[in-house]
Amino acid sequence: MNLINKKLCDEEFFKTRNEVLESWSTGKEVNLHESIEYLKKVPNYKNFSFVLKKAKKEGVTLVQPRAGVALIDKQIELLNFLSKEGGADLLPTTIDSYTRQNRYRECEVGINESTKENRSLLNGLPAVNYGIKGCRKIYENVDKPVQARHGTPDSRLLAEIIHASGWTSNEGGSISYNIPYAKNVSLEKSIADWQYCDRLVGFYEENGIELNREPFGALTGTLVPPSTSNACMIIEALLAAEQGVKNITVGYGQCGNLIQDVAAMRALEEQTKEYLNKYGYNDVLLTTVLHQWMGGFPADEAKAYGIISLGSTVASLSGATKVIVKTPHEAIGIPTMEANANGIKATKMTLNMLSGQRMAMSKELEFEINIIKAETKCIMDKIFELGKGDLAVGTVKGFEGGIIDIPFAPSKYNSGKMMPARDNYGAIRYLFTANIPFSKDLLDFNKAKLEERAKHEKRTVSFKMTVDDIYAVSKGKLIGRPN
Amino acid sequence: MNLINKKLCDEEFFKTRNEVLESWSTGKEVNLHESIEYLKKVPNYKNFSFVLKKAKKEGVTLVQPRAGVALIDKQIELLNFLSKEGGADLLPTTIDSYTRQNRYRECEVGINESTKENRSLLNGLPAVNYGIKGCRKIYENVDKPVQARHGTPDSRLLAEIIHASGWTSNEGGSISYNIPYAKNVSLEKSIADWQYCDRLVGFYEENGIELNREPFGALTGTLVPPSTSNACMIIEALLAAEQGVKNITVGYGQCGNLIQDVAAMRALEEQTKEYLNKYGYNDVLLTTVLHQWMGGFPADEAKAYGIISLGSTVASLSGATKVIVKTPHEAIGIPTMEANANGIKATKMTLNMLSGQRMAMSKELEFEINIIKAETKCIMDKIFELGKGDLAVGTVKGFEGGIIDIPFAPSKYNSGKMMPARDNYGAIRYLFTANIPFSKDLLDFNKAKLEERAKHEKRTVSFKMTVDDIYAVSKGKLIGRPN
Amino acid sequence: MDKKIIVLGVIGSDCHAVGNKILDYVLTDAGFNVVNIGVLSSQEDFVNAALESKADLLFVSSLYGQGEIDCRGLREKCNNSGLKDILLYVGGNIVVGKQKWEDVHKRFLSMGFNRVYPPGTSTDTAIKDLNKDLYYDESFTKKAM
Amino acid sequence: MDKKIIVLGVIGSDCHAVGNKILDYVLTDAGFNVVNIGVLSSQEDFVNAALESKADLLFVSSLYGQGEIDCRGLREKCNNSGLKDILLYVGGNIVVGKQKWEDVHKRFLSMGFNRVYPPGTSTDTAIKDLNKDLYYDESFTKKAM
Ligand code: B12
Ligand code: B12
Repeated sequence: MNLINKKLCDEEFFKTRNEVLESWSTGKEVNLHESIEYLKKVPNYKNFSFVLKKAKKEGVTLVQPRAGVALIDKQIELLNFLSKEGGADLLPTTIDSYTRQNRYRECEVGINESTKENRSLLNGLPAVNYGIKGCRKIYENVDKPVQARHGTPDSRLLAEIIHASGWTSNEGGSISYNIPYAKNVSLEKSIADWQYCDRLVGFYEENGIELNREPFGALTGTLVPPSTSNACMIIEALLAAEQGVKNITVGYGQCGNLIQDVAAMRALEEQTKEYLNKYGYNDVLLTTVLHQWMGGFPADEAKAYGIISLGSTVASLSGATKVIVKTPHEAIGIPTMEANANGIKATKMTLNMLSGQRMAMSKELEFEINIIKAETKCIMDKIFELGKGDLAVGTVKGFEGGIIDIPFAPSKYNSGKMMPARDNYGAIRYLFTANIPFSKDLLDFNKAKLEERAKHEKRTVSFKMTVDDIYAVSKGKLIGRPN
Repeated sequence: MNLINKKLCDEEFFKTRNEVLESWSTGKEVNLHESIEYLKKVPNYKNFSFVLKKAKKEGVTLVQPRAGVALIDKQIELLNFLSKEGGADLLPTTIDSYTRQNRYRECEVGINESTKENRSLLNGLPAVNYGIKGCRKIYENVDKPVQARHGTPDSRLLAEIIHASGWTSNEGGSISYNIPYAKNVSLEKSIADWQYCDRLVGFYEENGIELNREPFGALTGTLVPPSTSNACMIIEALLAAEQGVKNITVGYGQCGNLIQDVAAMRALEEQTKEYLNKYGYNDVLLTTVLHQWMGGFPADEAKAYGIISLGSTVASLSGATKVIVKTPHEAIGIPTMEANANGIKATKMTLNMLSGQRMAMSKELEFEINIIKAETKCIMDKIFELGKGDLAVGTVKGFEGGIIDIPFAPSKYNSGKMMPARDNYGAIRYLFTANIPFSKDLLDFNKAKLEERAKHEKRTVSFKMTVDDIYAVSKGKLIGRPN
Repeated sequence: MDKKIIVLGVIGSDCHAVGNKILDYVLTDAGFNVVNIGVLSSQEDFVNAALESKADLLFVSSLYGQGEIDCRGLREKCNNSGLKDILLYVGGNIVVGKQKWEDVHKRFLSMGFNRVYPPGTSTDTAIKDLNKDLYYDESFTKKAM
Repeated sequence: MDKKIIVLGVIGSDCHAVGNKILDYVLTDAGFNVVNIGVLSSQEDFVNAALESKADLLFVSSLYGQGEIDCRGLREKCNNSGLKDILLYVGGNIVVGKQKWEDVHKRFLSMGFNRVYPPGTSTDTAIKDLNKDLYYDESFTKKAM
């Protein structure tokens, strides 16, 4: 493989770029010089990077919903409702699932049917099909920064279009938008494609345009142990920084144990910063995002509010720069705009109640931070070793060897042998570490934690625990105990 | 005054008892011997004392709503809905406000009109008017323990009727059901009347019937500093114990600062136990209750859920034995049974997510516990001093002298000169201590905390802060900052 | 212009004191002469205070839900006591539960109140109306809204 | 009795893998012969797997909302490929958003599905129906519920 973690040279970038823009008709509209001029006029309050930087400085947690429908005008209406009625600080545009697989022809069907039936038949906005014209219309008709949120292994054309349209942030990354979202896309390909997306952002940076990038920390949203997702975040942050990205938001999905959650967020921020500095990316502005519980929700709306609010508590106590909000409709389907606004309101209320309050340092918190950092370091060390110092190569080999192993991921490039489960206090531990190269201490620690639970539940440690834990929250409990 | 903190002798008790039972027609139905036999048949799972004892042992937080309507059958329907659909662990019956003022004649009007219009025109159930027959019907037709919740300075007849009806707990106390609920009732009278209620419970205890008593910790629910409410709880617990009460639940209303809230709950349990032991009441089983935010709520239901869930977090992290639940209708009016059940469900979900999780000890938590205990001790010392060792006398004199001063209380027996406000982190502090006898250290501490906020807000420390704080939560913030 | 006189109080067996204390402070601050009879005040307490102080308006709070029973007959009691032109405001949480506001509004207007306010009414709204009704348009009572 | 053969998969551009992995485990455990084609499976993938394995039933999941588009024509494709009697189940979160279940149910029945399940259907329910439809009543297809 000729993959390597090195800034793409202009020649290579622009050569690829021609192919990318050719891949669908709307690509031809993108002109970098014109886009730079357009982006220069974006006011600070509509620029993701600025708004995040300000929030970090002020110690404030911003609130962002997910939201995407098939039609432009409905999308504008939706975003304005979430901004004005809901009080969202940052706006999303979720991209539909055909676009995520680059199936733009199927998007056309979705757009047509949605127009005809006057209801969205797509689960997001097909931004590529609309091209710059449609996407700029969205940007121009809202009053807050806009970000694309998707799950696209190859989002090069999407990135070109959204950034050129004034959308000042792009979510995703080579691992996080591949392994949980695709079946047959190799990491080699997704790393290369995301190097392109990151290089595009780097290019804008070099031309005085600040853009934000956000690796997707929640991954499969299903019992992902903190050190697994933190390792992915560190890798994607380093890969992005190499391409010239200067404003990065690393993420984490709420697990449910308060101390573990806060510890994970602290470890994430500190350790990512350490790695960035170690590899010479000292000028990256790093922020964090907490995803409210990303696994299965209970169908009952009152119960959903309980989880939403608890996720907001984690965001506040851990000092997250922003929080991504779930809605009371989560278990059933894409929320109505009212339900979406309600999720934001419950979140904001909780954040406002806790404004300025952080979890105090305790023996327990310190211990958990250290565990997460130590586990993450074992993984990172091995990745660098496998890549003989090259992170891109190491990551591909690491996934091949199950050094990082994301639970329940659909990708065939993920080993899938690791099994997580909750310990007796709800913290997520490694039930089977499989090939994850932990030190003996860490292996013993994880084992002991699960034995403790097994003893309490009078059963043996097994995959049955994992299955029970997957269902638990949707059934109203954190831990899937036998009854 | 001939008030004294001493167990009522039988002669006195039974003399008063005759008067009490004469005060309204339904009083004549109560026969202690028959009641004892009736109560002996109450199974453990319907006995408040047993269920609380079990929860304490298991480290579980139980959930209890508030609920009361004018008509018996509707009340039964309501309670069963809250138990089955909502999942309540303990059941209430909230008593209407005419009964609280012993205006049984006006209750008749309320019952009649409610029957005629087929909607409740009373804000609770007029238990005295229904007498044993009606109250037993409630007890017999539900599947969980039942408690009377009210706000009655003189609840002697009410206590006779509800206990004789199988309701195994009575909320209230001489301070907590007088000062926040009445204008013209002297503490001398309410202490004497609650000595009667407690003695009644003690009498049942001596006859093998375990009953629970619960001083009302939230008081006016409006910016009550923890040491003020904790002092009231300690006094009422001691007064109850002297009359032979053996199962006591002391309470506290969520303030909003997470560390202060957990500290207050810990201090409350530890310090009450210390005082009980110190005065020789070693055999009291002490449990705790957390009231979700008792001040003004926002009208928006999604925001209300945020507060409800945060209150549940406090209950869980502090290890409360039970939590009293608010509903998304709080700001508007008495909730529908669905809204009430939704409050319970959001609460239970949050508790289940945090089950077994406690706030870890930290420097900050320890500090706050010590502050609250020290403040409480200053108050208690002075009360005992004023009473020359007698707690009942000391309490009356203490209120006269503003040693305890409950903010925004309607009672003319409360000094009303103390003013509370939030500090820069939302913890409730003493803005004007007035006559509260704090040590110099504690005075300085409170002052410094408010100066810190004032400086941050660029204004001077004043009553304006208190007013802003009163409105803050209903406007979506914890702290009432100028905008 | 003379300060207008307002009798402020919480009617019935209602002990909610916080709003009352704040209203006292705010209405006084807004230039009215406030006679605060506090919580747990009967119709008689309101009428007596009005007679004694020659009040222009009764500012009735009810928070606890039973306001509907407590407020009935207050207009008649005023009429019978010679307070024929006195203005009556009522606000707070004046009925039990979340009811359709239109119905509640109508119910209280037909009891003879001049203005009826829903939960969460800000003191600013009240003051604006007071100024209008007491200073700008003395004949307001007759054309009760 | 021979084990019945079920083709299991998540249709369309849908990547939700958790339910699929659990269904594989649970249906196998319940005694069925499960051919799991996984997530991101097209109608063709389902049909080909069914032909190859001689399947009795297609167990179609759709979680991501676009199932309505993805599922159209599946019955016709089966018919055209000689899978005339094959049973079709569909479940998950099969449409966009919280819609009236009756309408959704009808819409999918008229596309030719034999059973259509709402969000949150437990695996027990599915297994009960599978047993009924595959073992107790072979002629079920004709009287599609
Ligand atoms: C604090 C509180 C208490 C405290 C009161 C302490 C005290 N002595 O003051 C305690 C805990 C003791 C208490 C007790 C009870 N309470 Co209470 N309480 C509240 C709560 C949470 C806040 C009230 C408050 O202080 N708000 C802050 C102040 C500043 O606002 P305010 O009172 O609304 O007043 C403002 C406005 O309403 C307006 N306003 C008021 N009057 C008027 C009049 C006019 C003309 C105008 C224009 C404006 C106006 O201006 C005021 C100042 O801004 C409310 C619910 C809420 N609002 O969130 C329930 C609430 C008022 N209580 C209620 C009830 C039922 C009770 C009880 C019967 C207990 C129960 N069921 O558990 C008892 C009543 C006992 C009795 N005899 O009165 C209900 C009333 C239900 C209804 N109307 O359908 C409420 C709405 C809660 C609920 N949803 O069930 N309560
Ligand atoms: C985890 C999750 C994800 C993870 C998935 C990781 C992975 N690769 O598996 C991530 C974060 C990657 C993700 C991505 C997306 N998701 Co998603 N996701 C969820 C979530 C929270 C839980 C799903 C889950 O794993 N549940 C646990 C398993 C055990 O349950 P299950 O999947 O429901 O399956 C069970 C039952 O449904 C049933 N069942 C399933 N199929 C069938 C078939 C039959 C015949 C029968 C009888 C039963 C049956 O049995 C299964 C086992 O018990 C759900 C919401 C929820 N349920 O709370 C949303 C949800 C499914 N996602 C949704 C959406 C829209 C998306 C995205 C488009 C992103 C977005 N808008 O942000 C992308 C999809 C990208 C793509 N190309 O598919 C929506 C679908 C909306 C709709 N239908 O209207 C949901 C409902 C959330 C919501 N309310 O918006 N998601």
